[in-house]
Amino acid sequence: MTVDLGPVWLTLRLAGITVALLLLIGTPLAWWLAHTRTRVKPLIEALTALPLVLPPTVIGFYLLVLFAPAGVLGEPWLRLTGQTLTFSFSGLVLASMIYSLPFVVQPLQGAFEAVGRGPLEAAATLGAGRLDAFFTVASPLALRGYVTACVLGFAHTLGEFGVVLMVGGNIPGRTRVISIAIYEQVETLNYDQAHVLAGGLLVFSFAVLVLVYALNRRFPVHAA
Amino acid sequence: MTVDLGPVWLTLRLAGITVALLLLIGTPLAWWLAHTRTRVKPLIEALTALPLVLPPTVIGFYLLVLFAPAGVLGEPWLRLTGQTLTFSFSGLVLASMIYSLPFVVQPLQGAFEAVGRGPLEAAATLGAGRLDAFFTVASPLALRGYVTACVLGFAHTLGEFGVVLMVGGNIPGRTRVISIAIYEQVETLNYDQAHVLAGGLLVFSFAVLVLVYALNRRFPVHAA
Amino acid sequence: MSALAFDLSVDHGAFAMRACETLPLAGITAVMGASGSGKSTLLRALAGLEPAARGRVQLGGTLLQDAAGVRLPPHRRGIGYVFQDARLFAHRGVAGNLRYALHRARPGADAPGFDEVVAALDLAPLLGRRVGGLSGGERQRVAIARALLANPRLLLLDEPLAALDLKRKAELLPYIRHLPGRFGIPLIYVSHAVEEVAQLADEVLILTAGRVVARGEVHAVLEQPQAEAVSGHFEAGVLLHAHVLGQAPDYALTEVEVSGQRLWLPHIDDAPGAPVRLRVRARDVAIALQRVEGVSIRNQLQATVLRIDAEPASAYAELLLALDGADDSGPHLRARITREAVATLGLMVGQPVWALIKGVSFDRRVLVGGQSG
Amino acid sequence: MSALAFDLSVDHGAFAMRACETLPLAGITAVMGASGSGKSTLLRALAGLEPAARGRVQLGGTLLQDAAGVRLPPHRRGIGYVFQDARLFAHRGVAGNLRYALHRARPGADAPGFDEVVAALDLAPLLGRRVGGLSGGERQRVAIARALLANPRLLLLDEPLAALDLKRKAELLPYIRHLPGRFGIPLIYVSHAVEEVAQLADEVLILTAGRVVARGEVHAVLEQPQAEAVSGHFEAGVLLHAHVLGQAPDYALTEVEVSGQRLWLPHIDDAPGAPVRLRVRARDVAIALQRVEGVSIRNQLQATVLRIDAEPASAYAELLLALDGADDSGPHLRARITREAVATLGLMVGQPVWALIKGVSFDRRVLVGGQSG
Amino acid sequence: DEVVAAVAANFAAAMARIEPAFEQASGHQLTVVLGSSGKLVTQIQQGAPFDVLLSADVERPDVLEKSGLGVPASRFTYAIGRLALWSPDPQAIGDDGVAYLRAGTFRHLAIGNPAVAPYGAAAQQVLEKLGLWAGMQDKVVRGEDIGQVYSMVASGAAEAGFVALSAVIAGPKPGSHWTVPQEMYPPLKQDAILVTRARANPAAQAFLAYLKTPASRDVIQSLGYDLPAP
Ligand SMILES: Nc1ncnc2c1ncn2[C@@H]1O[C@H](COP(=O)(O)OP(=O)(O)OP(=O)(O)O)[C@@H](O)[C@H]1O
Ligand SMILES: Nc1ncnc2c1ncn2[C@@H]1O[C@H](COP(=O)(O)OP(=O)(O)OP(=O)(O)O)[C@@H](O)[C@H]1O
Ligand code: MOO
Ligand SMILES: [Mg+2]
Ligand SMILES: [Mg+2]
Repeated sequence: MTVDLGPVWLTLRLAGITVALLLLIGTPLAWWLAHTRTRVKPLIEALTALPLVLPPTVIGFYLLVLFAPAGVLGEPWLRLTGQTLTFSFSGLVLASMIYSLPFVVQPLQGAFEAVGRGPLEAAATLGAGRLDAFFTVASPLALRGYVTACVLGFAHTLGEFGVVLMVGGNIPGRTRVISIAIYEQVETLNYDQAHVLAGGLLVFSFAVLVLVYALNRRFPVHAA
Repeated sequence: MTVDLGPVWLTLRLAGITVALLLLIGTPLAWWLAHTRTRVKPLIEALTALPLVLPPTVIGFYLLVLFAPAGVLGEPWLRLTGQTLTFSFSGLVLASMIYSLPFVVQPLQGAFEAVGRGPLEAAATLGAGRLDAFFTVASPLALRGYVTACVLGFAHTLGEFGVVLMVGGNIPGRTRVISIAIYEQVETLNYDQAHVLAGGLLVFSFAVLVLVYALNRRFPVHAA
Repeated sequence: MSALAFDLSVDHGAFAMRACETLPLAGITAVMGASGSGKSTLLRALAGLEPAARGRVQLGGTLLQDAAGVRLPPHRRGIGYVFQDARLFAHRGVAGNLRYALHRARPGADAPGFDEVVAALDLAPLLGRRVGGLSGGERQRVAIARALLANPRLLLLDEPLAALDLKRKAELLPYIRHLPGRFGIPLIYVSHAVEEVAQLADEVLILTAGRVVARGEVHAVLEQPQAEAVSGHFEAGVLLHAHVLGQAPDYALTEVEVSGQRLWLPHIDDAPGAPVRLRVRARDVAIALQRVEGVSIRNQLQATVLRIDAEPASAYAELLLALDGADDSGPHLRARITREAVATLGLMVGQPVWALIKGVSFDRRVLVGGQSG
Repeated sequence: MSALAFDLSVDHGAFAMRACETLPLAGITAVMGASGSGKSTLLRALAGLEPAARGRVQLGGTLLQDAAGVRLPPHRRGIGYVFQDARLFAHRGVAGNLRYALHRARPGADAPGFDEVVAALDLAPLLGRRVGGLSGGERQRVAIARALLANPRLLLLDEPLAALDLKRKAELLPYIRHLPGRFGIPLIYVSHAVEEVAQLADEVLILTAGRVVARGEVHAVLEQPQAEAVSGHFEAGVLLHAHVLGQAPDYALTEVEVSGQRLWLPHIDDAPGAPVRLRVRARDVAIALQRVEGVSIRNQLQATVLRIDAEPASAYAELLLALDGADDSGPHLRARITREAVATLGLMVGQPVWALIKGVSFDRRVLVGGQSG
Repeated sequence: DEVVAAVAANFAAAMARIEPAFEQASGHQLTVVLGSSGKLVTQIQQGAPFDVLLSADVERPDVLEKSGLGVPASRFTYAIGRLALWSPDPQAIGDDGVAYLRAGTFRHLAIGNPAVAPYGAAAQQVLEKLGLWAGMQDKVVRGEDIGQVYSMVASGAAEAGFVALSAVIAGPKPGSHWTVPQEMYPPLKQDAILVTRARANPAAQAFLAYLKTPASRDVIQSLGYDLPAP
């Protein structure tokens, strides 16, 4: 019994890139949400959580419409890059990002709120500019929030399925991720293969998670 | 065009019961994780996050095997209740709980860690027992964590699909929740119906989320 | 009131505490010691908040914890705590914080009442406030009130007045002083301020690097060099036990007697015969060769020089004086004068002198209600 | 050194602050006031940390904020801050906290060096520690060191010594006192302790309910009733400007001159002619009708009674005295004696008297280096 | 009596019309559970309360039969699917679908996942027969079932796709299509089987019998399926 490792690498790449980009986008968004006093904050927060609510295949369907070459997002993308957003790795990344956004933003926002203004004020009076204070004080103090965000975001992208299937089109080597591969084995009643893939994914994920959480213990908790 | 509201009520009931039970189970678990000093903590944390990693249909598959009348969980359940766990509402609740566990436990754990020991020690010296202090100090201080846990847990159960489909079997009135109903409309090419259902779900969820987040603003943030 | 007996050790790696004492808890026990000497650690261990604390604690008839595994949880110890940081509940307003304690108060007929405590700590204007915007001192007052309202068997206060201004401090001190008498709540009180301690405490316990280096009646301990290490030389002095003789209402003065000699103090409302405690600082005592007339210093006591400790590096010498009419052990005075004065006056051990105590250096604040001492 | 000019208002609903001052910043400016009077709020507004603060702040030549919308962010103001709660960074150890400041220090040849600051605050034993287990006083010392290492243009200290024991306080005070001279860093210093303020400050500013009710040279302000409201009557007194005359090395005494009269103080290391500042508390001054011989009180000054304020409810009266040889505005003394003594000695306004100042009540601690005053 | 029918998704449109007719004719209660054939079989293996399975292929009912979960004698072919190349653009596909395929002006062509969906396997065979399969790998996208393939095309993400003819007929967008000649792929026989647990369920038997009635056969044929000779 040989196992095709292609989907595994693809999945790891997808999850890695998705989480990296989400951290990049999610950090300022979460920061803003944690510190803003605007009235529209609840609206933005609700919007951020919305991807959770719809079934993945349904999100997949709507994203397909948005990403299609004539779609609101797909059309400019096609013009700019010459490539379609649907059925491409880029599209998959974008879809995963939309789908996993709440898992990154919510823990980060919570962590930033818990850090509060005190340490930032202290840093400012020591001459640290806003970015400096963010990187050297706020984010290390919010490290546990980052760990949670990474774990949830990464894991959710690993396990994501409906959206990826729909938007990605299951193209081997390009958009065929491991969840689809497992699904296929179950559907065709190849349970042995499915067990191997699922078991491998499980063991790998478990090991990564244990490692992350074990490291996490070393970070101080910043209680009130 | 008439819309069958059965799945909507069923879904709300499922999500409500799931979240309620998860809070009940997740609270002591999160509390324990936040305060324990045991070495196995990272293992338990990793286990808690594991349901995120596997694709829903795959989890569904394994739960199906576990829940089956001859399965490890299904067999005793059948003996005790006289009913099968698979393709029943109870089975759906259990499956949803397993699937949504991380969304409830992680925010709660984070919130409890942020509260820290200080306020609990203060409460104890005022004569508050452990349970008393938990309900009157720790949980109100962790209110934002509870809000996040409820929102993520509820929304995730609403949008859950693969697991429910596999374990529940799409039986009208019993296990056919709204996500499956929408999926089915898409599958059977009834796009109009699907748009109505999805739109309704979206608007309803958005309204609930905005409300929750707006209320959330009134709770104090407990910064370090 | 009951005794508190403990034999505790705490190991924090770089810092280790070991303390074994029996405190009478007959009022207020002060804990003094340099920063980092383990004062907070001791209090936490007594309250059951320090997981690393090993050993035995017994409060009155109740065994709170022992080496064999008994360990009463903090909320069952009936020990109140005012933390160095106030630790107010952020989800409740000021009034909510107070009511939290009130609802969980130990039952007791003479438990402190809400209005009474609010009035004593002047919290009425703050009752409607959230705790978020309170100033440092405001927070601490709320924390003290909260702890009182729980009506504990023993109240631990960890530098509760450090954040308060002197005026507020002066207002609160008498109230704290009377807590043991009024509500039957003994206090253990961490403080750096020897004045506060002299004014409040019956017993003092001094910690250095996790060990009790001195302990006993305020009187005795504050005269020891360990006390000076903590309180600074400037404030060194003695405590005198005295008895009320009578009143001079026109001048708001009270006459007291120490070993047969007479002193005038600002009025205190006690009947003749009542015992009072006086603190006399060494720096407030001057020496004269004869009784001095025509000066505002009314209190001049006859004494004999017992010892002269010159401090070669400084301008000062410290004299130990025996009050005439006292026995060997009995009330001593200290005087801190310049070495130059010692030389010019030709002071020698055994010499009879007059100790001039500037009347006003008996402040109402250094009078300690004698009822418990 | 430069001046700090501000015209600020802060509205917190129940509390409103309005302050418009120009401080010379020629050393140390103390801010005093009751708990909740707005001291922390003022400091936060100056540092740019108070979003609700409106108005204008100018530090030397730099406009930090104005009503028209200029608003320099806190990190560009070059203003250091030692917070009432220490606010150490929990993710860095003690050394890490210090280095954080060092790496961001304003450039400057005479910026405080790491080893120097560590030594001054005795932090060497704590350098390897995490900040979690530090005691209250330890935290505050680290916070002060950290603020110093950032080499600010102006350093704000919000009750930095409240958590320290007297000995540590006494060790730190001289260091703080010399910061302005040594590193060119002027300080604004919040404190409740009038002794600290007298010892440290050049200027004082007193806040009551968000308003500046008194401001000026320490000298002048501490004599005002507003100062008493904050510091408590017990510590009331005056500051005297004096000049060194000479030394008596055998007795470790220094002779100084005030308005032509002579006083002996514990040795200070200043050349003849150097100006010094002395604090004389009212309660340390006794009155005699003639010069008194044969007593240890060496410092007896000729003075004239200017005013007698009897306090009918208490045992005391307060006398205001003009030192002979001074002009009308010139150095005054206060004496606090019993009303009974006033009556017995027959004291009256205009009467010449001798003020007896107990030599030892000039403590090294109340000497302020005159170089910046 | 009640019968629960597990029905392959591609047959959903037909079932929508058959269900009321059957209930009226027989007086039995029919509950339809839609899903992919593979999932439905898995669920039956785990004890799902399904009485009959209408699969999209012949292999899966065979698996049931061999494992004793299906009643052997009950098995029959209830429909033969027809494959269609479809585009929502009415102009896109002319009479000659082969020409459209060869021209290759589309960016993406959606087919069912050959590993999972019989229609997908058929589509692959058609493309192989035309010699286009190898050259079209970067254009072919795979949906898990025929419903997904339809969605991919209907949304405009893929210009055309191989779907069930029944979907073109029942679907919301007629567009243009080319019915693939039957000789280009093996017949897409769809078998039904009685699940063992329902051996004695009269409603289940009645339903299977009803599928063979002319009324039912007319409906099935009207939706583009072929039928074996009765
Ligand atoms: N959890 C801990 N881990 C390591 N060291 C600790 C811990 N808790 C306290 N310490 C150390 O124990 C010593 C005593 O601390 P403690 O808080 O009892 O001091 P303290 O006497 O209350 O001082 P302060 O007057 O400054 O509050 C300090 O040096 C402190 O750093
Ligand atoms: N954000 C805020 N919202 C409402 N009130 C506030 C806020 N910040 C401060 N206050 C109030 O303003 C007043 C002044 O507070 P501030 O902290 O400046 O006092 P302080 O003089 O520093 O007192 P302390 O000596 O006790 O520290 C207090 O009554 C406080 O409750
Ligand atoms: O309905 Mo199917 O079995 O996926 O073609
Ligand atoms: Mg302490
Ligand atoms: Mg303050």
